[in-house]
Amino acid sequence: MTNVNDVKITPELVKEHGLTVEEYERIKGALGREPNITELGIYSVMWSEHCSYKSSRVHLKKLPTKAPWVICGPGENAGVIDIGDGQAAIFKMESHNHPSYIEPYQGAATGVGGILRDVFTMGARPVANMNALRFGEPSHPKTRHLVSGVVAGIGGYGNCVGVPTVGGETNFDPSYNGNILVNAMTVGIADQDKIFYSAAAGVGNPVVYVGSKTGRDGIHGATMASAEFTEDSEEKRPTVQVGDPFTEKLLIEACLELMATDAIIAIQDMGAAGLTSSSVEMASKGGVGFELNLDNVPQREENMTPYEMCLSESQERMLMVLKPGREAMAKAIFEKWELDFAVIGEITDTGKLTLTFKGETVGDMPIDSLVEDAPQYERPYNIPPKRETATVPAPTDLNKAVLDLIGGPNLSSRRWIWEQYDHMVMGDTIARPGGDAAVVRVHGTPKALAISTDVTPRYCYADPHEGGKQAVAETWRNITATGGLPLAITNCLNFGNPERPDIMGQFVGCLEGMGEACIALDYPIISGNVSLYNETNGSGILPTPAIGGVGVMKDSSKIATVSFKEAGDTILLIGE
Amino acid sequence: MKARIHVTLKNGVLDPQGKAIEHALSNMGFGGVDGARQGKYIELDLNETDKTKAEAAVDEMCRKLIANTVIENYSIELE
Amino acid sequence: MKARIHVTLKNGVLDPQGKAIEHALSNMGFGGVDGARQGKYIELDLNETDKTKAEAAVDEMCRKLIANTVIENYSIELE
Amino acid sequence: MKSAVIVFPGSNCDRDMAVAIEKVTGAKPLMVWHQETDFDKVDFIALPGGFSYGDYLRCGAMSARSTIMKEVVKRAEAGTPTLGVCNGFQVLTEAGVLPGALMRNANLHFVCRDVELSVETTDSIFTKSYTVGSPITVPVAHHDGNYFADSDTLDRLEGEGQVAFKYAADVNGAQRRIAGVLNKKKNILGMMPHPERMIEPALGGSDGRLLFQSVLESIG
Ligand SMILES: Nc1ncnc2c1ncn2[C@@H]1O[C@H](COP(=O)(O)OP(=O)(O)O)[C@@H](O)[C@H]1O
Repeated sequence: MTNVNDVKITPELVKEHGLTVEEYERIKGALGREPNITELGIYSVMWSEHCSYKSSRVHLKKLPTKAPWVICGPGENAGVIDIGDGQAAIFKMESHNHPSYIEPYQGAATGVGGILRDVFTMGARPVANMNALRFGEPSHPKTRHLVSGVVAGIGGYGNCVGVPTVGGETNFDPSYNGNILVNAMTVGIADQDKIFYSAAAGVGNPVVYVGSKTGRDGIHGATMASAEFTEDSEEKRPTVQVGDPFTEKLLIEACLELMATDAIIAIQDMGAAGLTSSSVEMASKGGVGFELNLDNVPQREENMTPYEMCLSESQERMLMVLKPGREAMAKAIFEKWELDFAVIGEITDTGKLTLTFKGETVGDMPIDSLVEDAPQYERPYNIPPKRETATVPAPTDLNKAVLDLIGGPNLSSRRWIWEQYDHMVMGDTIARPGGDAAVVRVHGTPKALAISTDVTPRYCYADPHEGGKQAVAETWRNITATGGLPLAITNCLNFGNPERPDIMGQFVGCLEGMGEACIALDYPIISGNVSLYNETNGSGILPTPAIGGVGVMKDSSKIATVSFKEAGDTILLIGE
Repeated sequence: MKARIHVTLKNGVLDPQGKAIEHALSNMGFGGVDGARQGKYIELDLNETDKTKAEAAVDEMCRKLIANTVIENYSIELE
Repeated sequence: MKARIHVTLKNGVLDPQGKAIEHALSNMGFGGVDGARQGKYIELDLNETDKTKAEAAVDEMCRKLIANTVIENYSIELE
Repeated sequence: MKSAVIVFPGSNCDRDMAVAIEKVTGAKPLMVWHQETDFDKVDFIALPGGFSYGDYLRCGAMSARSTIMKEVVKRAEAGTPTLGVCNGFQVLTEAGVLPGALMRNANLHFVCRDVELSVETTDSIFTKSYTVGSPITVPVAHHDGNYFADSDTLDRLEGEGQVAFKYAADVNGAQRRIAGVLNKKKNILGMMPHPERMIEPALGGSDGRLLFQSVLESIG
């Protein structure tokens, strides 16, 4: 092996990579030897909470994910549902909490970029963005800066890419003082016969890299996203990624143009842990091996090491497997859009991820050991007992009480936020922010999609089970209130440190409640994301399982909107 | 006293603006530009007359507002 | 050769970014800032070695792309 | 009526513009890529909104120097009715076809909402179906719509009826609340608000439709 890997693996290094002693032993077992530094880096990201879902996987398996209209449930880049007429809606929600706390503008912006890629990777044109935001108390010295940076970042990215940001939710609570939540959701539309998946196939087929060049951005971002914060973490990790929405816009157009041909066998965006996780996941799903020649990776900086290339989180990149012989045609499309295109490897039958660099092998790992055989934990949990309802004395002055409520941070107008988002671009937004669910027409058809994100974290704290149920039900109500038929949900499960049984209990409780509501409403979960360790110095956030629901409306002219229409109209109250 | 502040991206941080300028120049037929980077240039008029004090104050302004030290470097000149 | 370009707003052109900095600094309790102006700072790496030629080329780049002379001035340093 | 929509890398209202033109004129416009040097003869050219080249350096700066713009400028100056909306307006000022410049909004925030506009002149192919004195509602969505020109230029624009639209109330800090300007010959219009987003009640209103109708009626 070359000297680029000439780093002695010490216990400290293993620890710095977020791996436990047991996990390190497991790596040695899988390899039958000590890993080199590149391999250590790769195991550390693949086995991080963020990529491996090691604390949550056993529980996620219990969620209801099926219905006749579900075309693809959890496991792919995003979930897919049938919306009739041969069309599909593809959507997912994802967190970008930790990066947004460190650098609110870029953190939020790259969060939007990442979720957009998850959706157009599958062949969909993104048609709507949503976001669910939680900040600390308004008087906290950091809150103002974080709110304005996050909102500007979401707008900066979404507006530039030209996908309308049509809604979301925003809450303030002291539990988020040191751990804000930035959850972004994208909904896209595709033809059912043009949906793309990530399973690689065909020994000898070319593995192709497209998009931006690779730099040293966000190396260790994925492990960072799973490590609990300490006060000095802002100092320690200066490497946040900078997004380039302009390149993303070009990437969307180029990918959709290539997808209109029959050249693509498999495609996957490079998200957290970049090249590593995308290639490993594609190989794992297809049951094949990958051999990558790192010399061919387009590089933005000089002298990048294999470790850096494998772990870089540079944005706006995709990995594809093409049918043999289609490289030149594909390359022409990407060049037209002024994007990089490089064949960086091929599919093998070894079941291994093999990396070469300057003529030498610099990494050789069984794919299974990185994915299927990654550690999974059944963490102990205590579902906390239902908290007592507080008794609040009836206000003496009802007018004042109403004013206090609607003037409070959690109920006041969000106009300041959504006016910074282009919520009309694409010309199909027929229910703008400010109502219950947002409604966007399916371009060129009478149909529309209704979309809503909801959760009430204090309910989840008071009673995880009921809180989880309520969040699902609220999206359902918001969608039905517009005239839409709710079809499926995505989610972003934001919790504290899962190694604490009480937090794990909140997680399990919320999940059970969500599942129960989904079954009762015939409203399956088709995609989602888990963000754990949202905790600073031992104090965790309120349990926040954000739900994003999507429904369909056959005739968008029948839409119902929130505003009272005319004086003299009757007002009815229905429900219990 | 006047402070002239340059805020530039740290090494290795993606600079989409610089990249786009480079690209546009080459499209316009300007050859020979191997790299372009874009930063900010800020001038402040200060009513402080003591240079040491001014320097300290401007440094704090840079750290707290003008530069984003996660991704940017800054430099200060006083005159 | 390296070109360092400063692009600043012309006198009389209102500078929203500068105003915002001034405002934010005063909100943050930094007194004594009488004015703030924000411009751009651009660095180009040139493979030209002749200073006169480089100067002429960069000047043309500024006039044609880098500055909008309706609202901006520019200055060039070469090294 | 034959139209063309110019598409730059990063344009994102190109489809919206094409849809609006087709809905009003009945004919699909030609979509022209920025690297082209020439395109079929058309009666109307539209430069759409978006973030061409990411709005890097200055909005519209790089697009204004693209290959296709040489041809667009030539035709516009020769009299072809030409409309630039939002980023398209920025491109037209950067190309020197319209006076002034568009700067960062005074409050530095992106702004997306319906705004009320006054129609300042009906003496143009774009505005002849409107009525001076009856305000219209059209959405804006921009970060850099703060119109600037020196006061002599502003006086001249106002004096010669080259101001097409003004904001009823301040939106972005624009000088004299100018939202749209015409060239001297009044065949070129640049405006920050998006008429193509207001062409049917389902989208919130139809006040933008009249602009395209005016052009259609002038050209036939
Ligand atoms: N971060 C955000 N981004 C976009 N829209 C938002 C955001 N936060 C709130 N909104 C919009 O503001 C309106 C009110 O929000 P909220 O009070 O959370 O609604 P509700 O309680 O009815 O779910 C909704 O239309 C919502 O989409």
